[in-house]
Amino acid sequence: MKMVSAVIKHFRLDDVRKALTDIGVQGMTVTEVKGFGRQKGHMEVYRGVEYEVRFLPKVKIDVAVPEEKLDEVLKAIQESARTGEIGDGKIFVYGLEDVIRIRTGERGKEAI
Amino acid sequence: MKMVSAVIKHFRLDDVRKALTDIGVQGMTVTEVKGFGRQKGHMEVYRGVEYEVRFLPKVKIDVAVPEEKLDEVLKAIQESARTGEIGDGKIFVYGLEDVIRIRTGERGKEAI
Amino acid sequence: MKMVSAVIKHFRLDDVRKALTDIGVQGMTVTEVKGFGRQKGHMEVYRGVEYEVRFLPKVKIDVAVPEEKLDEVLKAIQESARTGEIGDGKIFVYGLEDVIRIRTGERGKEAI
Amino acid sequence: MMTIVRNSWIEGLGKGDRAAMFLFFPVLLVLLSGKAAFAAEASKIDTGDTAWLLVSTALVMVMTPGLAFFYGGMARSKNVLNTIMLSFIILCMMSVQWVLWGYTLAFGPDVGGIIGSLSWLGLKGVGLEPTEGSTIPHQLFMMFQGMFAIITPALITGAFAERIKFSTFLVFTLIWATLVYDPLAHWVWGGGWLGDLGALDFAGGTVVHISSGASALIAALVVGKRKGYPTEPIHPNNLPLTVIGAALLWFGWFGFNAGSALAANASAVNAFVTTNTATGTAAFTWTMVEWLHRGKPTILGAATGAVAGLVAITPAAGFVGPISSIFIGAGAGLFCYYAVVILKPKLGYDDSLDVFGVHGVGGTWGAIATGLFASSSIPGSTDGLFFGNPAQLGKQLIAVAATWVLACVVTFVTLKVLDGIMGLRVKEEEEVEGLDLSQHGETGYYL
Amino acid sequence: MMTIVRNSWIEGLGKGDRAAMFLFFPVLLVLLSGKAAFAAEASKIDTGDTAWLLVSTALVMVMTPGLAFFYGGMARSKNVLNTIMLSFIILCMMSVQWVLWGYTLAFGPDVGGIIGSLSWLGLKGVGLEPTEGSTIPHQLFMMFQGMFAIITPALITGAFAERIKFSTFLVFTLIWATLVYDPLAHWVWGGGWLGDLGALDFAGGTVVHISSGASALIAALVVGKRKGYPTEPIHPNNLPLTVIGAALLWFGWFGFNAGSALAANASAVNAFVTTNTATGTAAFTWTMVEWLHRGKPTILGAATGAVAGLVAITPAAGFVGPISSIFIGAGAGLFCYYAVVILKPKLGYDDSLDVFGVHGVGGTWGAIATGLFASSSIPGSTDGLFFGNPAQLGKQLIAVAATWVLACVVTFVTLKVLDGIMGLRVKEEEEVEGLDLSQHGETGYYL
Amino acid sequence: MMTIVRNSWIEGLGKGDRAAMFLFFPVLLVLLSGKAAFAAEASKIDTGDTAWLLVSTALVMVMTPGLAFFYGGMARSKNVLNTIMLSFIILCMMSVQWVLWGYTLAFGPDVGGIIGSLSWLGLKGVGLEPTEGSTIPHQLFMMFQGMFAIITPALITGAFAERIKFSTFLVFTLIWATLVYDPLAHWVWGGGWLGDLGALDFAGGTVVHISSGASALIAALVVGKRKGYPTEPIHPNNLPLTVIGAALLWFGWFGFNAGSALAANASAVNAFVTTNTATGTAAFTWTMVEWLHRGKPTILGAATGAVAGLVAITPAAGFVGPISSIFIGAGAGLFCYYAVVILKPKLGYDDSLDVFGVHGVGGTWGAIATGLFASSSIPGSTDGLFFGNPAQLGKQLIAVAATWVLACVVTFVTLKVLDGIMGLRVKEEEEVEGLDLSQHGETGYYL
Ligand SMILES: Nc1ncnc2c1ncn2[C@@H]1O[C@H](COP(=O)(O)OP(=O)(O)O)[C@@H](O)[C@H]1O
Ligand SMILES: Nc1ncnc2c1ncn2[C@@H]1O[C@H](COP(=O)(O)OP(=O)(O)O)[C@@H](O)[C@H]1O
Ligand SMILES: Nc1ncnc2c1ncn2[C@@H]1O[C@H](COP(=O)(O)OP(=O)(O)O)[C@@H](O)[C@H]1O
Repeated sequence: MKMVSAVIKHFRLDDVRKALTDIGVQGMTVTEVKGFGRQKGHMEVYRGVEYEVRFLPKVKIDVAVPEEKLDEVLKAIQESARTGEIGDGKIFVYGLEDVIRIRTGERGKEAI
Repeated sequence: MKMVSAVIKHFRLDDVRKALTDIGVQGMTVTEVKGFGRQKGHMEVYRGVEYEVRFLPKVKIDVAVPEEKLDEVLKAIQESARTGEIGDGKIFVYGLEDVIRIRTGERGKEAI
Repeated sequence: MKMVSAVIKHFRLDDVRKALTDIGVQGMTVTEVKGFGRQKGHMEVYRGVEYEVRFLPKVKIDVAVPEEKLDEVLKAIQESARTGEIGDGKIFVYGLEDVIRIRTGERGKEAI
Repeated sequence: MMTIVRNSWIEGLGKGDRAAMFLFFPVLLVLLSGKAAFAAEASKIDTGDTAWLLVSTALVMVMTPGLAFFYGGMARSKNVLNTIMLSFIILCMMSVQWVLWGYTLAFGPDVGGIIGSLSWLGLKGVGLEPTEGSTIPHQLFMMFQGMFAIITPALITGAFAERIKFSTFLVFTLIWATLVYDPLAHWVWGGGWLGDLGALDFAGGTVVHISSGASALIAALVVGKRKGYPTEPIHPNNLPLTVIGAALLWFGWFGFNAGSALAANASAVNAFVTTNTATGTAAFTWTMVEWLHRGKPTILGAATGAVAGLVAITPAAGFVGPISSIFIGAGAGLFCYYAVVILKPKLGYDDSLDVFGVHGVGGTWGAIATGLFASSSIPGSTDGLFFGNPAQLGKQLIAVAATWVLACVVTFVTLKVLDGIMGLRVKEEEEVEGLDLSQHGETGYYL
Repeated sequence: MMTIVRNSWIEGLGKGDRAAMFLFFPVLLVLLSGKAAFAAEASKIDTGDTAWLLVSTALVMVMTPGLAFFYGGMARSKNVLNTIMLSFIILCMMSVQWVLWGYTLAFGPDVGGIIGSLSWLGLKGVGLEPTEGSTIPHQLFMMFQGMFAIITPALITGAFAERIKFSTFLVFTLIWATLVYDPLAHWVWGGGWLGDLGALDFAGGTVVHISSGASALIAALVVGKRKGYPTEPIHPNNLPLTVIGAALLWFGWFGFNAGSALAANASAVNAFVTTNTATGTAAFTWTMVEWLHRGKPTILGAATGAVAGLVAITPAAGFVGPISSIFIGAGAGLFCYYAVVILKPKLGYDDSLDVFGVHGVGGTWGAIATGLFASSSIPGSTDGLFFGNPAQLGKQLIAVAATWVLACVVTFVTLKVLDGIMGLRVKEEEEVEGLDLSQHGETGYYL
Repeated sequence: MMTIVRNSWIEGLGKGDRAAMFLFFPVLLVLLSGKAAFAAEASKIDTGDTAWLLVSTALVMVMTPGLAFFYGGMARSKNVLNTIMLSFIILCMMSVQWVLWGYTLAFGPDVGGIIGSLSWLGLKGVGLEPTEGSTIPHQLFMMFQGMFAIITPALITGAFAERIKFSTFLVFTLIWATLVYDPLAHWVWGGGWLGDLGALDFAGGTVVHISSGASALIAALVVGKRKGYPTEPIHPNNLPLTVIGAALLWFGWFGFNAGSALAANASAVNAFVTTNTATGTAAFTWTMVEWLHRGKPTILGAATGAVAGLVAITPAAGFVGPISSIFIGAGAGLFCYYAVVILKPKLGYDDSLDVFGVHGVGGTWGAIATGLFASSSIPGSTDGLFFGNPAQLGKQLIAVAATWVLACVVTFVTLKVLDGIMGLRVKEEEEVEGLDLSQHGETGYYL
């Protein structure tokens, strides 16, 4: 099993969720994060003092997937999250050693 | 070493924390997340417009554990987080290659 | 590739970011978390009722790095995040199986 | 009589909560025929007094939203809207109840010292000319009093916040307003027996604060504790909002107390000064006591102390001097602090936002203190114990006791009956999820 | 004439938006020479009436920030500051416009029933003594009216919130205030043809609410939908803030309506009572209808219903009795609910914060209801249809129609012209990023 | 005399901060014996004037919480409660100080043009009848003035917010109020030398704004910079809260300025109009200057500009006409913008919330502008430089200079002494953790 973790732009979240549910993904976990990267930040001005805010609001989606679904999921995310501009974000893939569904105690693939 | 990452219901947090400290876990990191899964969301109504809010507030607990404690920790979380209803959440287990305690520079197991 | 995930004190964030960009790190993702550990929490009092707040606000920095940069990054974080007091936090290192840049579709090292 | 009618209504509606609230709409139809009598000429109106009472009425109105924010900020995030809504919907509902039947019950022609007759139903005969001896239009007096009738049941909501079933709450409020507030206002101010007795209550220590504080205690006991209380930590979600509420309360209370002089005169000024002085003292006292007792002075303490001071000076405002008001304020800070911080945990009931500790205790202290500190050197006042008139203290105690009894008995019976018919609390999972979502389908913040 | 001058100004400034706002500064130079005339003696001032109007003016002032919070809480987090700013900057800008040329256009010596002459430019000749038949200083009347001129364009901002270009918005507001509000105020209250006709508008149902509500509908259509509307969920960011706004509106509206009696008299009291009663009824009605229709009573519904009630009673406040105000309030709750919840989705325009549904529909209902429920038993009123005078309804309908036409035509033309010259909307990426950052470089919350 | 007593007190309490605040409680005991004299009959009260002053007093009261929110929203999240608390506790504490000894020092029978005698200690002899030539009860005047005495030290708190030690702050405030505010109020309004000289200060440009602004500058310098300033970004935590504060300030300021006429008369109306006009102009000017200078108009700029305008018009409000108030407002926008945005970074002190830049600079400009724009065509005013009386400008400059000197010297000495005895700042780790937790054990938001 793999954990796919994608940092994307906020306003793409809904599309990504749809793309994922369309290919049969049944669960995901979403976290508000701040991203620092090539995308330049913006200036904020408070009483004339300017701050460069380099950490931009992003959203992170974590999806546990069985190996065989990995490519499909990666493709779905990439396509739905893409706007073509800097700051579209990144997808990270980790190995996932186990998954347990708390309610039932199921483990592994069935628990996803 | 393993990283155990459990997405649970908010109001179980305190019980899970207690269950973990009871078995000797000394640290954990908690993140507010939103979960999407089998548990159905709720409707919100603003001036007659209804939105289905499918992302539910959940809380994620990350606990780094030495291999030998893994099963005990999994059991503790599962038991304390369980209500038996859909949406109780999931536990994910990752391999953890290294841990460093920033204050002392200790590495590996001692650093946990 | 590795994913370096450091839980640090809030007010060190800016220094850590600087230390990382100084050694050429171009991106990172930051999450607000609450930490539970050896560092003791504080008391809050509301109308005479005291609560011990054991979960302290911390900040988590995730940096994907190519293998060869790992040590340099760990060192940079450790030095810049350190105050020498309990609660300075921890660095966790995971294996990272793949990275994809959403905008371009690049994969692996180049995508970082 | 009215209770029976109401209960049969409720039985019919028990299953369909949504409809339960239309209780008083039919009354409208009855009223359509009898049109209110308005006198075209407005003789003997004093424009200064009228201006002051118009403003005071607006000031008392803003106290109810103020209370909503004071309470709302103390609730947990998942209940912030519901907590605000409890007060806000009362403002809406009671604005109508008062016009339709509340005012005539409270201030209509006296029936046996107990209640007003129904002859002013729907404001019939309540005109725009001043009544005998008054310098403001009768309807203005009605409206000013209406704002008191609004805030009083809103005060109670702090006792059962974070768990009350919304539909039941609406029915309870209507009944409580009609069976506790309206008679009590009549007893004290409407020509009833407590006023006749000579009990002093300048702006509502008994009518408003003891009645709501006592009912709150009963309600907290009958409704039961919030899930998790007192083991789970319950953090206020937004203390700045609570301070906004406290500020609006303090601000509006000038209308409440100084407006109760019903004129822009010396008595109003006296009430204004004592109100501000007692409030400052109580808030400062609470903060200092807390600092000594718990090690830190808190802003929630300062805000709570301020409200305690406002409560305590309410019955006394126009009857005592400024230095006396310092003592009344200090007492409020001490006694209410004791009730909230020491007594409540000991007794173990869950009065969520401390209505009993602040309004019950503060109001009782204020009513007694009025009997102690009242001084005939203030225009319109008589002497209290400390100025040589112990009898006044006795009258105050009677008023206190009568108020406690009426409020407790009716609240208890009403809640028990409603519990049987409609249920008092939301379901446990709704409480866990939060009342904002479960009762209203809304979320407070998307920041 | 003035339009031509203004347009040439704008052309010159089209490229440099920053400078576009200095439009009216040159007027100052003209005014420096002609110094305002002040009468040292203040004869015939009634202190009570003056006190009440001073307060009322302050109360109406606080409605504009109230509106800012009411609207701001409903916007998305990324637009909260911009939404607040739209109202706040109007408060600032119109405070100057009114003194310089707004007041004279609206209330200066009548020119053909259509507009005021320019003879009071810069308040020249607007003194501190009362005018004929008045008991308050002329400048106080000016200032009281000024607060109406401020809030009216602010109401419109709800229609194009979350996407309007800030510079264009400022120019639009100045033009709208000058070409819609000022003439309309003149028609109804300043000696113009609608007042002469005998159309009743106690406190601004046509002048304030229909004018802004109708313009809002046009603005929503011309400016176009927000990106993502109606498919993306748009959650209010801070409903407690919205309730703070609603509370300040309700509070301030006592000055708006009861202050419109221009004295602390029976008429003011009548307006106060009907205002509160209609508002409570409307909010309660909206909540109950929502409960029946959608399954849950919401606090946003209660707050919206309250504003709808305030709007609807505005033209009627001093002309109808309290029981009538219950019907007017109930109608407001029903009709505005229908417009906001059922009509808007059907028609598909994006009036972000429902200015048309609340102010357009509520104002129109109120103006008509005035023609139905007005009763000569209220001091200063005449009879409406239900009291035997159908002609009054006709006059009301003429006033409604005239207001709709003026507001729609001028708004449409102005927006179209400005769209060509300056552009109406922010760029799409600015809209996605949020207007707080893109227009102001600020972020609402760092909690 | 009083200083010596106080210092010895402080030494004794140095170690136990919690107790340090009980400073003035013993005074109560002294006062218990001498009971205040109240006159039963309230002769010559004008109800209209009294109504207006009652309201004005309430309006000025609400400014202090308004200020708390204005400041609180600008602090960082971890300090939001402490920043609010600094103002709120002053409201409580000064409400008592003023009644006990503040009023007699400021307005008691004059001693050598410098200070009031102690004969009105504890309001002894301050009755409910009007004083000679007045139309409002003496205690109402006392209370109105009391609200000024409350907000003035609260203004200073913006200078040392986010780092001041709470206990020391309380002691400082009591001393400052007694040694700076009370004498200064006496000099200008209480029969002292500056009033005799003929210096004009309608509502407190010198007494309130220069005194607090100057003291703020000294305090910022003596207390030192916040950790991290100016390298770490310091984001306002809640700008909507700041706007709520600004709105309450603007609203309350009508009481502050127009109430200072002490009657509902032409002068009050003039002050009302100039206040609103100058404020609108200043806010608009600030926003436009910012737009040109920095590329974006901000809401924090608009709110700050509004406060700058309110400050600047304060001394002039009842002495200048509306067109002059436009110039005063525009000047306030320009000069305060310059001070806050350009001067402060250059000079490098850390005046957290720009008390000096807004109140010091705005107050000084206003006091001078009064000497320029005052016009005898306004009732109760004399001419300034622009109307042919250059002498008035000289008097204004003397008042400005005297105020600066008194405020700076006493503030400097007091802070230095307190630094030695109690320490001025929280510990560094407390500052990093935030003052909400370290000083109060509370957290602002759990959203
Ligand atoms: N090395 C990294 N480690 C972790 N997160 C990263 C890394 N680089 C980028 N990110 C995340 O990806 C987001 C987008 O990256 P950015 O460089 O701005 O654009 P792009 O991915 O289009 O090149 C960043 O905001 C950050 O959250
Ligand atoms: N495939 C997944 N990847 C990541 N998180 C998941 C996944 N499936 C579920 N979750 C998380 O677990 C939570 C509970 O899942 P849900 O399907 O609602 O109930 P249950 O686990 O009881 O079947 C979700 O809210 C989500 O946060
Ligand atoms: N076993 C663990 N798993 C996950 N996070 C941990 C663990 N132990 C500590 N942490 C995180 O590290 C932070 C610092 O740990 P703490 O024990 O307080 O201090 P130190 O690291 O200096 O010994 C904690 O607040 C928590 O967020």
